[in-house]
Amino acid sequence: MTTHLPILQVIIPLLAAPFCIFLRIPRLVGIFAILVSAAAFLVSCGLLQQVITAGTISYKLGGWPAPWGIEYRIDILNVYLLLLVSAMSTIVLVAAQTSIKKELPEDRHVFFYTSFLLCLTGLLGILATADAFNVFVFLEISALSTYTMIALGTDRRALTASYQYLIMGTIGATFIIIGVGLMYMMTGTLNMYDLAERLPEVNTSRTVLSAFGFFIVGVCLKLALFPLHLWLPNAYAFAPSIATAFLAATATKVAVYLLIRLVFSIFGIEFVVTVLPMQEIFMVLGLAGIFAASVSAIYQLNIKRLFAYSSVAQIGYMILGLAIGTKLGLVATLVHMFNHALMKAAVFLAIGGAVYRIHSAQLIHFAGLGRKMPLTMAAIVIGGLSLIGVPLTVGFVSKWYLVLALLENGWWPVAILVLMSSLLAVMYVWRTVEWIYFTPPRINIDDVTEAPLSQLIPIWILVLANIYFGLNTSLTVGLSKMAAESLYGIFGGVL
Amino acid sequence: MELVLDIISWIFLVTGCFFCLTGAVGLLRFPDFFSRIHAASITDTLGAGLILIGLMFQSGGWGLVMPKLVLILLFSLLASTTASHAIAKAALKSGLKPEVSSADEPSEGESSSKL
Amino acid sequence: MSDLFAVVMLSGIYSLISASLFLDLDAVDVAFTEASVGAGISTLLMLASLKLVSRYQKKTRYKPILAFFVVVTTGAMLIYGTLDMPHFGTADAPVHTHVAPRYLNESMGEIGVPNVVTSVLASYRGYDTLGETLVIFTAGIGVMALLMVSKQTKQESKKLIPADMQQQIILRIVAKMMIPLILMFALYVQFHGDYGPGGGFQAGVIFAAGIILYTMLFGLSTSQEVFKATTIELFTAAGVLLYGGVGVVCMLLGGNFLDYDFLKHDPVHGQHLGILLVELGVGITVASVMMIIFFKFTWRTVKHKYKK
Amino acid sequence: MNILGLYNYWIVVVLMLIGFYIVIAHENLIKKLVGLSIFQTSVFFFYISMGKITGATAPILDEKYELYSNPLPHVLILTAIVVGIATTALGLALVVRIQEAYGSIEERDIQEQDAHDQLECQLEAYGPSSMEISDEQEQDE
Repeated sequence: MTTHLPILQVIIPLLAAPFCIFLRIPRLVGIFAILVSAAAFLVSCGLLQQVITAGTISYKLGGWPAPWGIEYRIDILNVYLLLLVSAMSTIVLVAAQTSIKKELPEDRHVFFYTSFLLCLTGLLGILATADAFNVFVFLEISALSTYTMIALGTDRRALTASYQYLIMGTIGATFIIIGVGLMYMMTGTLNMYDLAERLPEVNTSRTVLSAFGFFIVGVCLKLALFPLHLWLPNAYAFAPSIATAFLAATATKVAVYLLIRLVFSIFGIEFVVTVLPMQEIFMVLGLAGIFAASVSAIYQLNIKRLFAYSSVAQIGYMILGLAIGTKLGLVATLVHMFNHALMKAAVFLAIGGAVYRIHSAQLIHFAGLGRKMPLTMAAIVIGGLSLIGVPLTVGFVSKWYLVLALLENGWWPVAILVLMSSLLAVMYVWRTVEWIYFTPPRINIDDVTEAPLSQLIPIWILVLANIYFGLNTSLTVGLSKMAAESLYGIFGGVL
Repeated sequence: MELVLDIISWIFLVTGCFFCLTGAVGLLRFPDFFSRIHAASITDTLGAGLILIGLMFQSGGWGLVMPKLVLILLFSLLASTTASHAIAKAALKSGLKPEVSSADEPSEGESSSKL
Repeated sequence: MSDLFAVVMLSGIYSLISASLFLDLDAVDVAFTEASVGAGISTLLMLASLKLVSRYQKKTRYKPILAFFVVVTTGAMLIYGTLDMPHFGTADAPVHTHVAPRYLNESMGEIGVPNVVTSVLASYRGYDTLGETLVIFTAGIGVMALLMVSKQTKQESKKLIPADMQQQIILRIVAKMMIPLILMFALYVQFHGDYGPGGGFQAGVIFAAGIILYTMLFGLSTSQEVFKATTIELFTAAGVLLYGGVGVVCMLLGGNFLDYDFLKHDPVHGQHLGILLVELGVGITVASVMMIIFFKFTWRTVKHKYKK
Repeated sequence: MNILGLYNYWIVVVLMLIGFYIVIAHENLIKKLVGLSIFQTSVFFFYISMGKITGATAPILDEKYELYSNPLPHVLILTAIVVGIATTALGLALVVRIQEAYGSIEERDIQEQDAHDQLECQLEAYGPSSMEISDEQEQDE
């Protein structure tokens, strides 16, 4: 069975999702979802081991060889993200058991878990596949299930947020298929590695340039890069807390992965930085995103929205890492993807824990909660510190690598801007802390207690992971370095 | 023999096209909803029907194509007449009266907005 | 245009014309699908939802400058992209020389199905089709979750729903004649997909259309006596499970996921069986999802009508 | 270079832009979905056109023909059509729910109501003095 691990990774949740409909009993479905997600996590651990010992794994679906059939190809970059996504979904699902009960009416629980598993399937499918069109199909699976999860939020604004995301997301997906179509037209193939071989012959043609453009714009819509981020804050703010935690931890990371795949594996970094001014564009957009979103975050009144804006800012950091175009820059991006997932999942789960007790995500209703639910609030604070980049947390590690990469490349003004942007993060995190600890409660919170244990445990696992991976970076940085090596290895690492 | 079949088939096809065309002209030029729907249903029945008959002569023998065309003809006759009926009835139900008296000047603007 | 009814009808006509154009471009399967989906089901769903929202659009002044700018930029990018394209209809474009020839030349020997589109769809790229089935399933889950109707409403309104079309005798009689034929046609399309255009997806849509026609004419409660909502819900999942199950069985028999060669001793027979089964899976899921979506919309209408 | 050889793609581009414009410029939520489907359909055209070979026939193997059009784009577009209808169905369900929640499906009405909600939150948080901030924020979004 070990040779089938790449496909098992995806089809376990894929087949589990329809199976949920047969189970019908919400409690059972919830536990089943955890088991499935844990199984996916174990599979990705197995894959990690295989990739490290045996190198890249290729799996032919339907037994057809690569450009004719669909191929799954798992290298170190895939497995790194597969691990991240499946681990996050498992942890989040553990917390979901109680949180969902309060936030959704009972007859929708089965649908929520089914959508959750479908979303997981979609994300894992995007990560594992080496076929450009297959990416689109799984992108749509994850997108449609995400719209559903968001729309299940109780506030009516969840509906409009979901609709807005549906429109933007579909435009993005359509742009991606236009891009894939143009690439297909010039090369006659859809397999990413076959594309990579055949594109250099035609890569000065205008068609390929516009293919690249469309693909990039489509992916950037999905990953909410700065001017295209408008759908994200509302979507995250009004979705059920569990959905927010999962999406914030994984969905945008997967989009960033697609961008990295496109730039490094399909087109090759050489083409991207020499033919197009991608470095400059990414740098400007990344910086603009960091600042604009951080400033917006400071003014938010809804705590979920506040951290959603912070997510947009963090995406800016990831893009900035890519813009540097060096190996170290890529390492910074990859490390930050992992670390950001850890901190955002912790923060949003902790918020979910608070929402579970006070039924509101308004910042003012959090006033005074610091005394009532110290452990949950401490998790938000530690997550916040991590977002700022305080030493001993994961946030510090990623900022450190980012600044290092910037300095190595001689972009010191940008490095200074990055450090300054941390001040903005300090401001919005401080604002949260101020409400939580130093403001008298606005609503009656006398009988509010700590979040239930089934939420506290996952929250604190994440918080401890935040600290652990801040001290011991061998896993994250080690894997990122290996991934970066292999990505640059293909093209010889000219830069 | 083949020439004769061809000629017959083309006669059908051309008349079919002619009816389609008249149907289209009628749809644009007729004064009110009900006369228009009359024009439109001509396209469906006579136009499409004749073209299908013409095609039957072209299909070359009693292969698989012929019965398929006959079936299409049958279904289109059934479906399009029923559809015209349903549309007309719906219009009548929602209060659209046919313009019968010739004394009233048919107002172009009104009827086109109803379409 | 502020009458949304007209907008929806026109978009249906647009789809129909697109379908004929697809036919002209040799894409028979695509034309079939576009006709049944774009002109059929999607128009139907839009009309069903128009019943729930206001039919007329409010006149609003909007500032189209930004939109115009975005559109023009996109257009410029696209036109720029077209300039180096291989010309329309040329046979030596890379598209025709790299991957596709194998499908056209070898598929008869490898799979034994004359319709190459079916063999690529269900076998070479069968995994994409599994994904596509899952997309439909996802949409079904989404609509079910969003437009849930409580049991109470159902029971309260059970006696209240009259068949709206009671007086439409001609419609009812014609429909009674047509519906069995439509369903039979759906089955024909389902199982003849290997040889001619068609397959699970189109068949599912046509089947659902037949049932929807019945529902519109004879009332929701009548048709739900046969097609119980809970059963259909199970069927949406069953189709996906059937498709995935075939893949898993292939895996257990020693092949890769969805490698139908291993289903029987003779690879070509195995492929045949595999394609038949997965197309059935697609058909089941599509038909039941389409039905359930329509039912949910109709339940909403019923709810609005009788709750007030 | 014979520019006319590309005419088909240009028609497709024009269709695409019409659909795209409807999606982003119109305010009625149903119209947006219609625009989206026009946009997607034109992308389908684009794919199908690239699979066409002049003088070829549909890819259903038969001894009578030799030249077939490329089946791969057809397969891809079949999948894409399905994805399109799935998106439309979900979008319509959302529109129906939005109508129930807001009583309107015009984007502007909805935004006004949302802004109103937002303002109430602000009043609760800071009192009436925060009106100026809220104005700024509306512009931001």
